[in-house]
Amino acid sequence: MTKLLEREPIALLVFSAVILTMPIWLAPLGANYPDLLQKFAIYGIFAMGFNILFGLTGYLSFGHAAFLGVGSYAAVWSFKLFTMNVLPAIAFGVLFSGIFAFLIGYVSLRRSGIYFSILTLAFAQMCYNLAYSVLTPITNGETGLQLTLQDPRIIDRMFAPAGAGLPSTNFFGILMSGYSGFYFCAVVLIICFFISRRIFKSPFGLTLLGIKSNQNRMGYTGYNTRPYTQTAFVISGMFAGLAGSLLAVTDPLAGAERMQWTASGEVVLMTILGGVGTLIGPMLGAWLIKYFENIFSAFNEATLEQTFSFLPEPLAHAAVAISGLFVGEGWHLTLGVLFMLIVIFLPGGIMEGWRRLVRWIGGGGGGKAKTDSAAVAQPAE
Amino acid sequence: MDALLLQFLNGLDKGGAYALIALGLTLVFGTLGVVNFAHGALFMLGAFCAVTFNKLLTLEQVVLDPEQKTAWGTPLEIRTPYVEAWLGDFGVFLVNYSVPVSIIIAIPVMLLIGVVMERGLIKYFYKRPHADQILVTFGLAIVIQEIIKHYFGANPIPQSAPEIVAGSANIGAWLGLEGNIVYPWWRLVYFGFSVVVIGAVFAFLQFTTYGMVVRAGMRDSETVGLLGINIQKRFTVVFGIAAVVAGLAGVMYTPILPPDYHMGMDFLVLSFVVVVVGGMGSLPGAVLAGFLLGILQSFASMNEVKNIFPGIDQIIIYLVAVIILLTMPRGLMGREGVMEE
Amino acid sequence: MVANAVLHVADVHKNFGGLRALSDVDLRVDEGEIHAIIGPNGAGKSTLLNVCVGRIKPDKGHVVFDGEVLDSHTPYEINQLGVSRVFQTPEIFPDLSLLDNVMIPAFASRDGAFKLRPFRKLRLEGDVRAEAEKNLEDVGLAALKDTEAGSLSRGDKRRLELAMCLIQKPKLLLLDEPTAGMSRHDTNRTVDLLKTIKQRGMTKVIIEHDMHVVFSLADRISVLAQGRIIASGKPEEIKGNPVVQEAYLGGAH
Amino acid sequence: MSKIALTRRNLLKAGAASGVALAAPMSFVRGAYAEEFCNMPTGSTVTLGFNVPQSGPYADEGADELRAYQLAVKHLNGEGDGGMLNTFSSKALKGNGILGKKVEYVTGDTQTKSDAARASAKRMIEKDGAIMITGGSSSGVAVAVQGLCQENGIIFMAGLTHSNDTTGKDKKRFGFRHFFNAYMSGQALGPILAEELGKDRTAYHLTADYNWGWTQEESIKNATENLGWKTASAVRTPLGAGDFSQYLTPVLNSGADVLILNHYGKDMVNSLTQAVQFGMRDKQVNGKNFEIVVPLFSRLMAQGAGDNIKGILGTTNWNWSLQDDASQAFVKSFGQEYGFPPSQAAQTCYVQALLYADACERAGAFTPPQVIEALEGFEFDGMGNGPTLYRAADHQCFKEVLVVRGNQNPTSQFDLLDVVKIVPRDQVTYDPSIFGGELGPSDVKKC
Repeated sequence: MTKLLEREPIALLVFSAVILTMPIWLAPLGANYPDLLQKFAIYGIFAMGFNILFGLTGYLSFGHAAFLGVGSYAAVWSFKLFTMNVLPAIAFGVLFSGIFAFLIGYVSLRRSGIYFSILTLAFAQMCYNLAYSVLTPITNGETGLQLTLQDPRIIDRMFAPAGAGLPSTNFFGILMSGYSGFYFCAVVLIICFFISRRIFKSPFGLTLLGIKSNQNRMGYTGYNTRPYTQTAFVISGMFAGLAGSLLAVTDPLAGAERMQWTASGEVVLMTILGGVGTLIGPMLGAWLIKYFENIFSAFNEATLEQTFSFLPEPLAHAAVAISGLFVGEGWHLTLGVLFMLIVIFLPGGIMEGWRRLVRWIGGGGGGKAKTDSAAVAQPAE
Repeated sequence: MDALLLQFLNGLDKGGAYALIALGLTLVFGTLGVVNFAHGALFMLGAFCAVTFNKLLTLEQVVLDPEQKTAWGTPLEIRTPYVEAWLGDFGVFLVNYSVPVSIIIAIPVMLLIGVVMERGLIKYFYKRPHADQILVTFGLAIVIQEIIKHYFGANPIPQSAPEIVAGSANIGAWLGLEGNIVYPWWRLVYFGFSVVVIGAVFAFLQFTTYGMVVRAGMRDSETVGLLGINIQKRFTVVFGIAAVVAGLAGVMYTPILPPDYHMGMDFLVLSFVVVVVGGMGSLPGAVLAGFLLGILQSFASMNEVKNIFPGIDQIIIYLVAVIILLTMPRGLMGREGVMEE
Repeated sequence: MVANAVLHVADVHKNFGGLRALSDVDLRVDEGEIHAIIGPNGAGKSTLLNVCVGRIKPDKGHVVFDGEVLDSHTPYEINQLGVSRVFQTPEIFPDLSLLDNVMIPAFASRDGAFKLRPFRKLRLEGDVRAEAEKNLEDVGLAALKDTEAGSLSRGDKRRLELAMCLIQKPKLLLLDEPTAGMSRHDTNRTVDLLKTIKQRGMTKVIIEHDMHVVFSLADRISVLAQGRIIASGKPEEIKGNPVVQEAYLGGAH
Repeated sequence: MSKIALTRRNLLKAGAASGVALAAPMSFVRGAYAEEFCNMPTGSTVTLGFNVPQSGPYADEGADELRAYQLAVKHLNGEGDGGMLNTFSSKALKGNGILGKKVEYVTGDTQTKSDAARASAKRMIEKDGAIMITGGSSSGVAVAVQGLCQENGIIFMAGLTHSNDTTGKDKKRFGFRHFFNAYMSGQALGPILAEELGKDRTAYHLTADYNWGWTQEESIKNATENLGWKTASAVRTPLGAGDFSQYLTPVLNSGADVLILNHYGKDMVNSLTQAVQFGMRDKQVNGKNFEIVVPLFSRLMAQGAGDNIKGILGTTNWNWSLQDDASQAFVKSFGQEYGFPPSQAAQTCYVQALLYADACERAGAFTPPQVIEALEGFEFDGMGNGPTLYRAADHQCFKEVLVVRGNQNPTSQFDLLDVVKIVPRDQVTYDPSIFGGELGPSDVKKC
């Protein structure tokens, strides 16, 4: 099976099928509503892009949320100034985040290791702090940049007068809310998966892995590593900008806290949780975190009592009391415990668990050692 | 002039706090090489040592008075703190001095927490990639926070400084200057305290044989290990010291900043910035960077400066960090090869 | 004579703090020859190689490679000119497979220092793969091509690094103690390997302690002591040179 | 031109059709067929969405809001003692749910972040079928969720939000606010300040550097300057600064004799604590006692600030020590349920839930436009704030505002605020046009 997945058309087909049927197979988990599905797709893109930098070059950026924010702001401004069509918004989002990534990357990549991380963190925090306060005319600060009835929307106005209410984002008429919004994001995610897969399996990707493994050697091997890391940084920043603009596409609001260090930290956690350097691990990590954030926080005493109503009363009370610690306002606790359990028992994240599962199912056959080493050499899918 | 003097004092005070928090972090992060995202949580735990001690001291005997009713109709509770009831004046004294006195409790408690953390968890992560360290310590930080939140709530819990140092000192009068140059006593105490703790940590590492072995081990643990010295045990001690330093910083900060469960996270990023600006693996660097950033932040917040550069006080720390890291490749006093990959 | 010198280290001085690492070093390596540099520990041999690959800039003097003065060249530019180096402690890509380890340098010599083709499929690079496999076979590591390089023995890592350099077909190959820490058996295999490559017309500079290796390989030998070249010549000339014996026996103590 | 418009319309149609086609396989997941409006309750129950901060700095406030909502649901369903249902001037609610449908609820965590709050509200709308969203503990969140609700045709009953923008610049047809705002704080506080501190005062503002802080600074500044006060300086402080010492030191030498802290939550707790440590409470400037004013107070903040709050003036929406029947009834039923009195956030949330239910009853339907109509211009009493008007022009409630002072001799850990004056509604009423903004349409929307 793993062999088959190595082939590009099959990998793409399987991936697309899994993504597009999410509304069906996520139903038993209670996660099949449009907003969460959109978030799954969007944060999947964000994490996948982050992984191109962190997973391939080993440079740990702690300021990637800045690009997410820039992408969102650019997209919302495109909605405000030009048109509610999402294509220009996405184009602007990717373009501006690319420019930001180029500039921040150009400066930050002069240093490596922790010094690089802190430089990116500093830039992102400056973006956040300024966006929250001084740059309010551009970002609308705390409230977040929103559409208003007074927006010019030049291009839309050329075709039709303004309606009474706020217009919705659309892709040539298809509204970008609800399921159509999810399918749009899903298609973008599939494209991103394709791009990311190609990069992973190209000489360029191999070069980046070389930089991660031994940057010193790369120099004596004739590589000018800066343009490589710079390119990876920009690509990864553009993925983040794309994710940011998709956030605005599905919900036209851009808030400053999207750029805060906690948001940057979140994508780092998603990537590590899923499996650094694996193709789809980061996306799985993103799903897991978003799932906990949206579903576990929604449980309250009433729902718990319902869940445990089949138990005899004293038992049900105890069950509600104990599980109540981990859901609702305690959802952070569950997340924290999960982080620790995964990193302790599955070093290498969810994908490591997957690999172990595959190996376990495959039984201790002759091919065991071989697939193992292949998995290390070529990040598994 | 007095404005500058006061801002300089603010800078020293802030710097003391930053240096103290960063010092503990640089011990584990800069020297043991563990990216410890739970360091903020240690700071917070220290603060809650003070809170817990105060709560214990003010535990109240509750007597229900059926004669009187509350606004919602239940019997009125009459509360008397046990300590005051049993110990009289000494009890009152204890409550008054609960913050400084809780240092005595915080040291063993934080040492224990640090050692347990290192032996139970961090020990297994020395050789693991930094990514794994980030995930596990972040998870730990969240768990600690949530436990504290469960027991103490999310609202800040005020702690007061002892009455004798509750007010402010008239520094202007000491220096013979005109105007209202006053500064809170407690902040002066905090500054002095941070200097003492920093000095103690340096003295321990510099002048005791134990400290010397630890310092050698930080530079080259393999060689020291070959010499037949149990470097693992020393690392545990270093971690314990880091936890104590962070905890003490937290204890003494409570009168300035009423502690809540999230205060650790608020300081986490800042402490990483301070450590890295100081240079990885350098204790003096972390202290220097703490004071530098504290002082610059104070001056950047002056109206005169803000009028020229709006919003400069919001970003000054990060701006300085960027400038320093770009002009000095390894921060102020960093050692070559520490976490540069 | 000058036209034949592939590498010319001209009057190079290098101080570290107060320590004089190299002084007045003048060295010519002719095309196609194997030039060994020997000398006691701390004589400045590795510093000399570091100067040649651009890791260290000399305080005075120049390094001229293939007619080009390497004053402001970075290590990757020097490599692109045709200088590859095997390090004293193996510098490989420990997280990657042996095949990848060898393919990376192959791409560097084919595509230059930077070429952006992020969507080209690695699978389509059959030529490079075949070449890499051949090179691995040359050093006797073909069977291990899918293993992670970090798990190799020290000797195998060295051979891998050699393959990584050889696939670049450098004009000049610098070898820093290629057999150090190897068993006698491995050393012999390496010497045999180096001998076979000799036929490819690659110029080599070898730093080596093992005199057996030096005398079975080298066309010419230079002796470095206390940062100076004290003797230079054919192996038989060096063997009987009293200054060399003095440096090795007397100077070292 | 018209041709282009025509083709565009066709394009729209085609696009919509393909959108439907894409979504079609999903329609079996949600029976969205016969709906007249988004989340129309079809069964025997109606679902409300309580979107409160459960993590982050306002988690305790959020917990209190949730308690109030749960109590409100109980009372609406006819359980418990009925609380303010008994004192409410409108008698439409009968204690049998809303329009005969039992009230159920879902909860979510706003994290006090616009993104998280919107995600949580969307979950309630898309997954849980909530017909109304309520709650929240900051203006940024309120404005963000209000915008979302407008787009989805869901009514939003704001929780604690004090910025003028919520019912000013960013007001929405589907959004309603019971809580008072910064402008009203200024109007209420101004005369009391003049009365208590004199008219010859110079104020120094420390303001949290974001929208809410700015609107409050402006409101208080205008109100005090109209009374003859001068403003020495207004300094912006970063959100979550923690240590405010660098902003506090210049205050004493600025010639100001009043410090106004336009901070909320943790920022306020910290800045007030530190200001008191700087000895500002016991200083004399210009021959007058130096004073600190905190325009927006809450009991939870007062708890966080401890003794430092004693004697400090401010305003609040409601306090449990009020002696009117409605407040007493609410305190009684909340206190019996949870063992301590409710906060102002709890009161506003409880009232909002009741008001929504009542509006549905009076409208005789859940249809949002009708409910909106029932709420607009609604005049009521018996909810603890005296006679109150839900103004149609901006969906802001106009009612009494409390000017309070930190209690010098608290009798319990909850008895932290003394009501100095109950400022009548007329004094805080303003012209809705001063803040601009547009409510927008009240069209029925389907999900």
